[in-house]
Amino acid sequence: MKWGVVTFPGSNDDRDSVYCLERVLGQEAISLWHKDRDLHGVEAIVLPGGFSYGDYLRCGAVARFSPVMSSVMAFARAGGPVLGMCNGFQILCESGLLPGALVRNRSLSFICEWVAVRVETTRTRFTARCAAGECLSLPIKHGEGCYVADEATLKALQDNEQIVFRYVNQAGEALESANPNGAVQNIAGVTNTSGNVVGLMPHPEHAVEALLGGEDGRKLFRSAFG
Amino acid sequence: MASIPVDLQLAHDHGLSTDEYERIVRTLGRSPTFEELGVFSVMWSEHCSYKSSRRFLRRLPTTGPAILQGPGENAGIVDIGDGLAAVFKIESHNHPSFIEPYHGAATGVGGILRDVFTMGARPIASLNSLRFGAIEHPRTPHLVKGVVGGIGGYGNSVGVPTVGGEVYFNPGYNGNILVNAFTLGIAPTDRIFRATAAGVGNPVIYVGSRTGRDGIHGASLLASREFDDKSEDLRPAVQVGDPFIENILIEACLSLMQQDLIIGIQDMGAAGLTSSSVEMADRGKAGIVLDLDTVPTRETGITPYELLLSESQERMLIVAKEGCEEAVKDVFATWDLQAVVIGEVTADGLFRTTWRGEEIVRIPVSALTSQAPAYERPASRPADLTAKQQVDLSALPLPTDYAAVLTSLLTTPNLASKEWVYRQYDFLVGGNTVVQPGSDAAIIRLKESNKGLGISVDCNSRYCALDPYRGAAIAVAESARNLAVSGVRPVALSDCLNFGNPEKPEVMWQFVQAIDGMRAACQALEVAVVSGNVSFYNETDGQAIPPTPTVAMVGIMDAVTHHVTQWFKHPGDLIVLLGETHEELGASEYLAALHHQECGRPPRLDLEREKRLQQVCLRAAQAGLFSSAHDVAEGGLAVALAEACISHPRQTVGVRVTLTGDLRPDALLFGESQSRAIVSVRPADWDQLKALLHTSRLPFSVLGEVGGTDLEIAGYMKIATAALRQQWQTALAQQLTHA
Amino acid sequence: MLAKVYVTPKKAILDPQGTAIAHSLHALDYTEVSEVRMGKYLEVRLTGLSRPHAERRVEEMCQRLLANLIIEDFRFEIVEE
Amino acid sequence: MLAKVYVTPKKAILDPQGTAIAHSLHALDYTEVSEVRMGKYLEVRLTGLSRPHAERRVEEMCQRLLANLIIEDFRFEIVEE
Ligand SMILES: Nc1ncnc2c1ncn2[C@@H]1O[C@H](COP(=O)(O)OP(=O)(O)O)[C@@H](O)[C@H]1O
Ligand SMILES: [Mg+2]
Repeated sequence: MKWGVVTFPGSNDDRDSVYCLERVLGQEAISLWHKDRDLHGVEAIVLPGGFSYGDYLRCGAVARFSPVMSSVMAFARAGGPVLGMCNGFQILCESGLLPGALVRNRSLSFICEWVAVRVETTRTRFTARCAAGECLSLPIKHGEGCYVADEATLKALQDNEQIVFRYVNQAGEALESANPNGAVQNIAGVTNTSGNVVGLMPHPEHAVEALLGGEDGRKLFRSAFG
Repeated sequence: MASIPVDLQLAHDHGLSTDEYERIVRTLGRSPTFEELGVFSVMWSEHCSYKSSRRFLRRLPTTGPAILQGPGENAGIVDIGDGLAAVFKIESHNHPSFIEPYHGAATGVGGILRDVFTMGARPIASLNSLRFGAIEHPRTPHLVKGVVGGIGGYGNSVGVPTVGGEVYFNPGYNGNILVNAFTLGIAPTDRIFRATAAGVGNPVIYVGSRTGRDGIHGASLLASREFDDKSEDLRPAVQVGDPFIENILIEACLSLMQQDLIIGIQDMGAAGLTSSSVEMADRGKAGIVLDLDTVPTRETGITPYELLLSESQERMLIVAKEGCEEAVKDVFATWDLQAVVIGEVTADGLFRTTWRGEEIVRIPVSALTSQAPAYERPASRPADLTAKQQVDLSALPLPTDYAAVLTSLLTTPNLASKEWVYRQYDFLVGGNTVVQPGSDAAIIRLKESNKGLGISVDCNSRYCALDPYRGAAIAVAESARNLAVSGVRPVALSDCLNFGNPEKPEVMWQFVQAIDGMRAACQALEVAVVSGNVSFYNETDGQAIPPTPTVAMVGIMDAVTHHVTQWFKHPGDLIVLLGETHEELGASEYLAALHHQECGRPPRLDLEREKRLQQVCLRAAQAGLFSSAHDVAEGGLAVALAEACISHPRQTVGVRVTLTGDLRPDALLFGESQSRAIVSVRPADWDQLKALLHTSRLPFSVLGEVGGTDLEIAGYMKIATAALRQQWQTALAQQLTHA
Repeated sequence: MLAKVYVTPKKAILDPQGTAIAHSLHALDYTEVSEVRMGKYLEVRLTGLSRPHAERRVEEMCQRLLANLIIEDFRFEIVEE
Repeated sequence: MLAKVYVTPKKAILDPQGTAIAHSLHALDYTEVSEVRMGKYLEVRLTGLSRPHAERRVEEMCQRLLANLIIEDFRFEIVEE
């Protein structure tokens, strides 16, 4: 499968994502430049983590207007698989491809740690190979990962099975004590109504090698292989 | 343009002495212009000229078979095989961080990153070494939060993982905190760039952020003199950084370096445009002329004096090959960065600048560099040191509750978990972090091979205050030991020598002693010093900081899979103490925290024994014999055992041990004898490890085994490890919020 | 012309920064403070537009970029300099 | 009573946020924008103070906590609600 990983100025995990896809998972992966509208025939797109355009004003606010994003939006609307991780998730929300928004962590500080997330639905392009209710160990590293949405949106997310991941404790329970950033209902990731666009705050691309702490992240990418 | 007249008084205001001013007049054969005075004042400042330290720094061993670049460039370089080099340096940003902790620390991180990528290396790991005043001091929490926030704010955004560091609290830093930042990068050995200006007629190109009025005289007036009640006036010297620009500057510079377009490149650090161009000209034995009218500015009305001295961040100076200007500009344009030709390399050996068609600076480059003043300042042993080195243990009551002592040690801010700090840092970006913060050394894998690099920063300044020679030697030894117990072979170090006012003989003595102690340890452990930084004038109202020669050591692992972490893993593993415990409580955390005494001499260091310990650890790690290994440092054996039980990122495990020996129990449990490590080993591997210990004549004792849920030291204590971990983990955050 | 733009968190959205500042003010004994909300303040300098035109443009900038309407409200005023 | 507090970066201090926003507005074709400065806007709700008293207190809060005087300026106005 041919993957495209977008590089915005200020993206940080773009190289790690290419490495993960190419060297660890044996996929074809190219990097897509923010100024380039041409998607070069990729079959899946990754919006990586980092601080696109410095994340000034709001995380992801500026990136959504970059030339490549108009192509990404068209690709997504046509049903192409798009995975946004951390800053990528923020960009997807800012661009309206995913509902809701991400705001400052409740603690007001940046948090880097490994967390457990529970797979809430397997009906997405990036969780098809997970088991529903399965817990994955993934790292988070963000200052603005607190997911918020209004009541109506939350209800719709619930009704349409659009909540993809929740932060949970070791026992798999989505308790407040297992919530690292204050996200509403412990939400760590969501999808659009058709399940082809997934955004999450954790970093599956940093959980693909046992040497570096775990391999659970592989499942997300593998799900997209079809 | 009417220039400001220069006289001796103005020279004094610039931090120059009468002698120095006269020397300037002699060198030039005339009075300097106002701009020239500014240039001399920064280039001859302690911070840029190393005038008090230069001749002593020569005593440090700086060469070795793997050393490709020792001190003198932007960073040191070590050959790590497979055509790759490790490029690294540590640097201080103390004064700015005290004035504005967030931006001071952030720009410190930015500066050290530039020192590394300017050599062609992609930065892959940062560490930091921090010293704050007493945690109860009213300013401390604000400073800690600001500094940690700034390091994270900048480092995370730039996309370089912060993988380790150290944090200590001591009232000696109440008026002067220390922020030392370290970065390690990787470069191909055949593509290393140096900061040199050569080739007459080659263009000098300015890239990065525009110049503003920030940080004028940061080097000369902020970093090269003491704090006093006037220091508040220096506030405009504070700089604000832009990590986003740094991030793209890294990418742009590294992509520039893929092509054959440039001769040399240097970041504009302290003393900005002046020192970068002068230093490049000096290394290339050339001259440089700059047209200041072409320097990109952020606001109108900036004077040439300000342009020369501004320390605006995220700027680089490049000497390109003639005719390659447009190609260079194209590379930066890809990243929407500006590149402007502002001057050229000349043959006259002069640093010249023009402004509105007039030459306003004309100084021989050598007068600003090799011919700058150098002093052999008087040194004398502090008169009260002998008294401070005394400690009367017989007058010291033995504790009645050893468990309580251990708990209070583990909750002092110095020994408490630093998780509150490092969880604010992205330690994963880059995808190479094998051992994340929380173990003795950080370990980074190299994607290009099976190798790994280990890094540790260390300095016990209480030891250094009570015996700077021994304290500095221990800093080197401990850093190396942290690597060795992790399975990493120490290779080279970068040092950051933080001291008080060198014009005081006692401070100078501390400095020279520390250099000699470092030298002895480096020689014994076969480690070279490849880069470093001296920060003097860490004094407020005449009160100097404890001498703090911070050591950042880098080592190599041939197979990164053999890395060792400090926490116990398997119930049933044997626990073995390598090394010996003596009755050494002098300068210990125990004396300071429990008895409020900072006195006595630091523990003895037998460098030959140390070397053997480290070799054994390396061989055992390579043979896969260790389940865990942890060096014994502050807080002694009991603290090291406790840490091995509770420092695993997710779980705790218990132990049952018996300590023998006829030492005072508090010395046995909490003394800080050197050259020790606590290791755990599977019973099946014990014979092999034992044989190794015998052949290397290293004393050892089997203490007990891993298992259960309590930390049990027979006859002294039994504590539930889960509860202990909870207290240890939350202590720092609690004290910072309730202080 | 200068547009002064105020972007504030919507009432329904938690404002942890504002809450933290209120806490700190209480700790400093400013007990008269009952609530703090924290938002952004932008000064956008404009050239060559008529006032009504500037108003339309700034409104549009806010809608498109300066505020995220899911979580923020905005208002602005335009002043001559 | 409500104190509206405006905290802005000092003129000489680098304002990376403002600069980035200006760039982005240009990219969106708002070429009429010549400069953006980005600051904070705080609404501090106060109870039980007279207006002159409130003014003194808010001034003090700004000095001590709300603004970082090394790099920021502030001003405020107090309105009845
Ligand atoms: N300022 C810091 N930044 C990042 N990590 C830190 C910092 N301070 C301490 N740490 C990490 O916390 C752990 C414990 O630190 P320390 O007690 O100083 O270790 P040691 O005594 O083994 O040198 C180490 O892994 C260290 O890297
Ligand atoms: Mg250690």
